[in-house]
Amino acid sequence: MRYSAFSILKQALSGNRLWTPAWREPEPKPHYDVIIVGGGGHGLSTAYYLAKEFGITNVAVIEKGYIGSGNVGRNTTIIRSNYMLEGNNPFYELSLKLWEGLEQDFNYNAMVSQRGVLNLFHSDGQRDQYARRGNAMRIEGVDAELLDREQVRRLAPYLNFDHGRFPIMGGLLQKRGGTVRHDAVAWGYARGADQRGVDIIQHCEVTGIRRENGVVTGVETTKGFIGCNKLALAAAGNTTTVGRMADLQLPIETHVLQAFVSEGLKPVIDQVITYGAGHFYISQSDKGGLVFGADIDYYSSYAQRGNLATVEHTMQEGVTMIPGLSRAKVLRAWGGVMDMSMDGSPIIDRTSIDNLYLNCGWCYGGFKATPASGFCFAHLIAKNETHRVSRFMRLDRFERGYALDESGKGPQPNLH
Amino acid sequence: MASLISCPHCGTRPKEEFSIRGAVVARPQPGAKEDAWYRYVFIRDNPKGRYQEYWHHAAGCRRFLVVDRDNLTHEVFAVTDATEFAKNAEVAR
Amino acid sequence: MALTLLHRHVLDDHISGFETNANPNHLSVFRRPVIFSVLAKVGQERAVGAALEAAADIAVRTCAPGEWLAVSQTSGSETVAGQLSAIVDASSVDQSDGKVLLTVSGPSVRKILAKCVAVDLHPDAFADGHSTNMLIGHVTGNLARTGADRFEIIVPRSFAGSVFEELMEMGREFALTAAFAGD
Amino acid sequence: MTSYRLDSGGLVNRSYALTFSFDGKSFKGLDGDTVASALLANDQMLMGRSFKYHRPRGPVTAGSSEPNALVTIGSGARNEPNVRATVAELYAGLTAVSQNRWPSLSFDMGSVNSLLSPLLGAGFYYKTFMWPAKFWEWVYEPVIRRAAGLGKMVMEADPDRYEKSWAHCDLLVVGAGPAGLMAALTAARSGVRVILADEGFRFGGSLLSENLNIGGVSAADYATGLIAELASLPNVTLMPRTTVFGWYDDMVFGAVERVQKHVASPSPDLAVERLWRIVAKRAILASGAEERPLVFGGNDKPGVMTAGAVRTYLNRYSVAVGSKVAVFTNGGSGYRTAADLAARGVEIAAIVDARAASEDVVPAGVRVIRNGAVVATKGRKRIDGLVVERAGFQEEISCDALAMAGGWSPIVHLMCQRGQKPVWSEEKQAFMAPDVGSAFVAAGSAAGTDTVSAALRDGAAKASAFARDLGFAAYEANIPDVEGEYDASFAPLWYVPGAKDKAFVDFQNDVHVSDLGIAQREAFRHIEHTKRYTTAGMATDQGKLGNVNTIGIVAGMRGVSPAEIGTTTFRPFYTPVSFGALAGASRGEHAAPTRTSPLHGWAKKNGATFVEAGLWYRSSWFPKEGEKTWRDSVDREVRNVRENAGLCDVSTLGKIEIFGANAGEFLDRIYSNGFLKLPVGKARYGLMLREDGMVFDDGTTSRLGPNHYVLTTTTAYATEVMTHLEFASQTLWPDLDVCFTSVSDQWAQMSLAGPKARAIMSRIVEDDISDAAFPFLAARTVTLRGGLAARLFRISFSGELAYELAVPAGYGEAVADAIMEAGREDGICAYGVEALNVLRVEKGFVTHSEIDGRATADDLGYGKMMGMNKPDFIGKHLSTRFGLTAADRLQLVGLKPIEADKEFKAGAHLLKENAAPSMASDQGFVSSVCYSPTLGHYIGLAMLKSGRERIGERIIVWDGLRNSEVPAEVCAPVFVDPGNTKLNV
Ligand SMILES: Cc1cc2nc3c(=O)[nH]c(=O)nc-3n(C[C@H](O)[C@H](O)[C@H](O)COP(=O)(O)OP(=O)(O)OC[C@H]3O[C@@H](n4cnc5c(N)ncnc54)[C@H](O)[C@@H]3O)c2cc1C
Ligand SMILES: NC(=O)c1ccc[n+]([C@@H]2O[C@H](COP(=O)([O-])OP(=O)(O)OC[C@H]3O[C@@H](n4cnc5c(N)ncnc54)[C@H](O)[C@@H]3O)[C@@H](O)[C@H]2O)c1
Ligand SMILES: Cc1cc2nc3c(=O)[nH]c(=O)nc-3n(C[C@H](O)[C@H](O)[C@H](O)COP(=O)(O)O)c2cc1C
Ligand SMILES: [Zn+2]
Repeated sequence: MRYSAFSILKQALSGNRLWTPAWREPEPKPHYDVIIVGGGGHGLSTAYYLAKEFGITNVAVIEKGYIGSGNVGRNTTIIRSNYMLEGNNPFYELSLKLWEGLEQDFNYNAMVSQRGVLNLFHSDGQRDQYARRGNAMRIEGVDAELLDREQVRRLAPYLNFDHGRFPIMGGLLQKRGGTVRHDAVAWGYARGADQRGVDIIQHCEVTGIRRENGVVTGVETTKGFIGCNKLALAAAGNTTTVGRMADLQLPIETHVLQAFVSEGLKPVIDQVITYGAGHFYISQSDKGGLVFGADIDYYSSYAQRGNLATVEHTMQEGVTMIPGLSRAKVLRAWGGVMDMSMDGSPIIDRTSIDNLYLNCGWCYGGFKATPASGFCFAHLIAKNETHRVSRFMRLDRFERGYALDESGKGPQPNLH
Repeated sequence: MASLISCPHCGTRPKEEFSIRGAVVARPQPGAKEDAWYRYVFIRDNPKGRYQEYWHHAAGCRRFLVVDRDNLTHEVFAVTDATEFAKNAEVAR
Repeated sequence: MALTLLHRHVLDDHISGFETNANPNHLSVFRRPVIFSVLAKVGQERAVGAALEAAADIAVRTCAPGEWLAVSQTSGSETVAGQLSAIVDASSVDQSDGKVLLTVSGPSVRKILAKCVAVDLHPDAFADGHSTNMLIGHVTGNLARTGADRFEIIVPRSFAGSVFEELMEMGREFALTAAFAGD
Repeated sequence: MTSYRLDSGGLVNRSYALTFSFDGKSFKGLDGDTVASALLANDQMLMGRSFKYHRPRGPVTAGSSEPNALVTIGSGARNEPNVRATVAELYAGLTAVSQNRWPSLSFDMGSVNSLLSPLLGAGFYYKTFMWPAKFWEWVYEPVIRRAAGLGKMVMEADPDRYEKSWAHCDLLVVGAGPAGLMAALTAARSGVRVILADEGFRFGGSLLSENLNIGGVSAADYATGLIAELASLPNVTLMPRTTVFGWYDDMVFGAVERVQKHVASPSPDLAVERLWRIVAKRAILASGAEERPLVFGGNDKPGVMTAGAVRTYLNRYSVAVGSKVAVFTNGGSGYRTAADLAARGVEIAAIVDARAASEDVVPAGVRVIRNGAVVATKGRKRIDGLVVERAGFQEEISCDALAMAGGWSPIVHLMCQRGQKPVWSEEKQAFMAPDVGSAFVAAGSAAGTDTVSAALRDGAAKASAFARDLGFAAYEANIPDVEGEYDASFAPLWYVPGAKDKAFVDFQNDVHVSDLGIAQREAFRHIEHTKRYTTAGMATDQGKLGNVNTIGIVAGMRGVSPAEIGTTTFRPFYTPVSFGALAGASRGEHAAPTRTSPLHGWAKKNGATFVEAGLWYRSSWFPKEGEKTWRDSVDREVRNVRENAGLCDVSTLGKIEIFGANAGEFLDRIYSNGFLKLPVGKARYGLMLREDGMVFDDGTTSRLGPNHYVLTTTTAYATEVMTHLEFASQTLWPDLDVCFTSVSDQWAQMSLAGPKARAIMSRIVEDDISDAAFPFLAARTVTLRGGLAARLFRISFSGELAYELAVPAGYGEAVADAIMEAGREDGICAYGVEALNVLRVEKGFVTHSEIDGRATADDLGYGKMMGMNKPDFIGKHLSTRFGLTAADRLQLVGLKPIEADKEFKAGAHLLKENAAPSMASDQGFVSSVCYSPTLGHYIGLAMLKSGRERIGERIIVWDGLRNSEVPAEVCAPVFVDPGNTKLNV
């Protein structure tokens, strides 16, 4: 069913009784051309683009829980393309462009909201780093502005400008950055993929990968064996677990990141704002909740819940950046398990097994990548050829000495 | 675990006192092949379940501890001084 | 030309202005205690520890296996240095200027410290004479119990102002006062 | 239509009236009231508006699960939005304002949404607002955002104090109702260290609301007795007004105490809220049970509330919620409510019982409609009647309040926060606490007991089991007889079909039964999908009232048991917690501890401008009279150092004292360059790598004795380097005989640099420091005139003849003063980190602007410092990878503007002349820039692709961000005295 103003009106008149399922709930077929493991943003967008751009529709997305139950449904929804390195920037810019046309593309309102992403800086050294990043964006034609303190004050007068120790000196603004309604991304891609014939199979866990003569022939699941010609992994925090089923050994550690939402409040924070003297980031949803987060919990964890010390630390940074938050109340805290890579950048690549494809290492920045990740991964799966903008996201880059290390922290994943 | 760690030297302490370094992996011998070094530095077992991780008691004894725990339930099985742990591992090898 | 050099305590600026009459809950700062770090050679921790315990006029604070602070309020630093250098397999280094020593005492001392440290200070869990490194007001320091309602804190000099202010802030509810010992 | 205060009874202090205001109107309440009970006593039932449809709402509960009666309390910077009127403790002068309405609570324009509601069903926004494409950002979203949220924040700095505290106990009891009180007492009498916390301002839980006799006294008096006994025990800590909001790993509980939220002007000596981290060996959850609303058409109107809430207002606050109250029930709670109301003289309109029959006692003269159901409510801002359906016939009943009793749900929230899900019980028709191991159990009605006597017994039993378990001799509590209990059993009724008006499951978010239907039809069938699609359970009350009904209804629609549907995930916080409480005192300037250098006083005296650098306050420049900008000062400082001498505080460098027979070997493995052969009395510059071959930190290390070194780190990496050394010695090479400790704080360290440095230093130091006696890189203990022992290093970060002098910290200021005095005739000046930076850029020394974690030693021009002949050092083995040795790596170079008056900035990129800007044509970036007063123009250090072979090339310094393009010449990264003639004098 196509959504339109007319469809809404028609439904309203009939008591909203005639809405049809947004996707089918099929039983798995015995065999698919492509099986994608993981019904998160990346798995679903991959399926969508495989069908839409490359005409490959005999595809199944296999999800152990409900679609969107992973990180796509639990992130702070920030999208931006303010990256510094050549291996990252053009990729995220493609993603941002795809976000910009997404609603029309898949006939679903994911509420892409380009409210601007503002990164504050607090010292000369930090300004220089941001300038380097901003120039990397501009050199590639991506929008970026370096604001001084007064320009920042005009955008966000409630920030703590009086701070003697970590004064706000200015900010790097990407106006085209913003937020997207996270769940709707999963649902929109799922619906779009389903309409084009993709089977979305929920509550089905992949428990094994079957190989014959060195190639993958299918997956064992809690709903039985399902065959395939090509297998694509997009299991985010669980990548290692799934990868191990095919003896992949990966430069990934799984960590938990928490996110938070406040009670509903009348709009006060217009942009996405990040704190440079710490690691706090915040925006306000269209519903009025302040959505925010900060550092990861630092220890390896597959549990989707976090630690109180990190919660407190997050609030300290929040109140330090925005003193007026002090009397607002935090409603809910949750965690997501992320595939932290050894250089903080993702991997979209083939593997040593010919028909096994890998998409992982998104750390806590993969939501913004969802469209481009799906697009490039679909490209790779369909054509067996790396898309230009993802050519640096190779699996062998660590071995060859080509780490994509935006933060310069080196091979300690919990520092990225 | 995760809220409190029982340091074998200092007693029970909150997470705030520690910094966490990641998986316990043995450093190759100096003469090892480049591949061994690559694996040591970049490749992680990253199991779901029982896991050994370095926690540095930064605000206490400043010893590296090996925390042996389940990273799904966060149950801790043992906390050992890293030197001690290395010695035991040596013996085991 | 001989230089006359004045020694300054880092808390000189912080303490001025406080009530000089001590309340029941009180913080004392010691002007010039002698404090040495003592490090044992690997494998000799126990022997060095025992020798330290035996040293006269030295209070021993545990930092880590094989690492202690030797504190003396009565001996001079040469004396202490001499005593320590006599201990086999130990290295020691003067930290008298690098550490600040204070004590907090009074009926509410545990309630005040509960706002600054995570460790259970119930006498069953932290007995008289016990000492250990821990976070004290967001700074790594050494805390020792020196009486039923009395604790000694040793923190790095550069952080001392910060720790002092935090202790005073947390003690406000209990009318905590502060002064240099002997002032 | 009235609700009103009864003449007697209740737990309010009638001799103490409190004046407060609501929406600007003045009201009187009593000490012991909540805002809600006081408003009800004044017949103010309308307290809020719902989120989406702006429907008028009154309180539906008398507790912390309230979804409707949210108000903003306080004014100015003390403004606090979304306070539950049902728990807010009344105080004199309190000001409350209603929310989410315009222009007023009783006339709210937003309520037109109600008319549009057929268009605004679950998920409507995903299906619309897409045309034309640009309209989302320009039109639709701004409109939606304007409607968003409930309360308003003022965004001013909070004037109040917050703090945090740790607490430790053997047993934490959450909830001080009958189960919790008895549990705490039993444990405490056994000798267990107990903490008892309750979110209420008065302990007693349901004992304060129920009309019972316990051991011959009223339930409230019985509670008072228990509390007094507990308060007398030294091993008990009572924490009223304290919500335990979260259960974390290792039996750590988060709790927030509202210390001064109930006073008009908080004392500045106390926090207003205190965050507790409670470490418990065992815990008992005695949090009670929540009464479920019934789901029928118009169940959200003001005047409809849970039966338990009606009893609480009646018995505790002495407020009748109406003058003619109807009851709609599926169990005993409705009958008990009617009985309590009748006993206090309140008229009962009728009891509508969904069941065919029951044994409940019917109060005399009250009509019971069995097999009946409320299908509609009449009235708008307060109900004035009901439509009851029975056997197909409808009847209107007039009333001004309705007590609904839909059964009980144990409050198991905390036990479900660590991954375990509650378990459906067919017998109890409720989700019960999961088994979370033996350290944490539920007791009382949180564990499914129905009566006070059972709660008392259960609390006692669970506490004595824990006491035994912890090694105490268990104490047998005396459980008195309870008179007047009722049968609280019920028969489930998930919703009443045939409603004309909406039947709500989530009041605040306006989710009604047909939304749940849409979700099922559209494939959002998993309960998490249902939640996310309809927003049921996502409001500020987190579905405390509605979630179980949602599950029951969805189960009904699907024809399965609620067990099969399951619950959504329980998460902290049990009730919302302020940022302020969670942040505590560590905020603003106190967000992190500060460090001051031993030379802080000296710098202040010399007029320093300070800058924060890694917690330190560092002196950045020293303005003199007449200097208008920082550049004036910095230029002067630099020139003065190059011409005369300057003194700079370098105390913030990390200093590590290293001992042991293998100390040299250890350093040899830590640094990329060699340290084994460093002579005693000498310093050497060293480079540390990470294991992946990138440069980690640099600094000088001096050998003070055969087995004794002192190592310095950069200020920024002092902690990291210390940790790195500890990691290496403890885990990699525990067999090396080496030990070390930080002495960063022991030494005040100052750099005296400039051609006149030696002349000045000789006036301070007794030892011979001539070039012959104390050559470049000498490092020794010296004696200052007057006898003080100090450490002197001949090292230079400026290219000038320079010394670093370290003295015990307490003498730092005095020694610095003395040096300034000694250097006065030679024109000494104080210089700060800005001048230090200029001096080092002029000499091409790198800092963490260049060592950015992506640079190899070779990139920085230190290829020769890679001791590849050494068998091992950290970073050696991966440093030869292809990508780390590729010819097109970024390498350190210098940059000079072609036109000397042109300025460029750090952060600019480099482009070949005439190249179009793009990432692919990007040649590198500018890492450090300064104006060189020595040369009279800007200079820069840059990382340039294959830089070293491009010396002499013209390049464009491209700064699109700041609209500048400056042609520059690539040069060697040493601008001043490349032959080091000034060093070796
Ligand atoms: C708290 C938090 C905040 C974040 N904030 C941002 C942000 O602001 N901006 C941003 O860009 N990024 C952010 N991220 C990162 C981003 O959410 C992730 O990088 C991204 O969502 C990962 O891709 P995904 O959507 O495909 O993952 P997921 O949604 O996690 O999808 C992976 C799916 O695989 C399924 N799966 C795993 N194993 C199996 C199996 N064996 N069989 C079947 N299915 C399986 C999982 O159930 C899951 O649904 C954040 C992450 C977190 C946790
Ligand atoms: N089926 C039933 O469960 C049922 C039915 C009818 C009546 N009851 C009544 O319920 C009562 C049971 O007594 P009880 O002691 O189990 O419960 P209770 O309701 O008397 O006490 C629970 C207390 O816990 C507090 N609390 C809850 N969560 C908290 C948290 N996170 N932090 C701090 N405090 C918290 C509440 O404020 C309350 O005071 C009896 O009066 C019984 O008659 C139960
Ligand atoms: C951007 C965003 C906004 C959210 N807003 C709310 C909210 O208003 N109310 C709410 O209860 N939860 C909100 N959540 C949290 C979800 O309820 C849920 O906790 C989260 O998606 C993780 O799922 P889980 O808790 O089921 O594991 C939000 C989550 C995200 C990612
Ligand atoms: Zn320790």
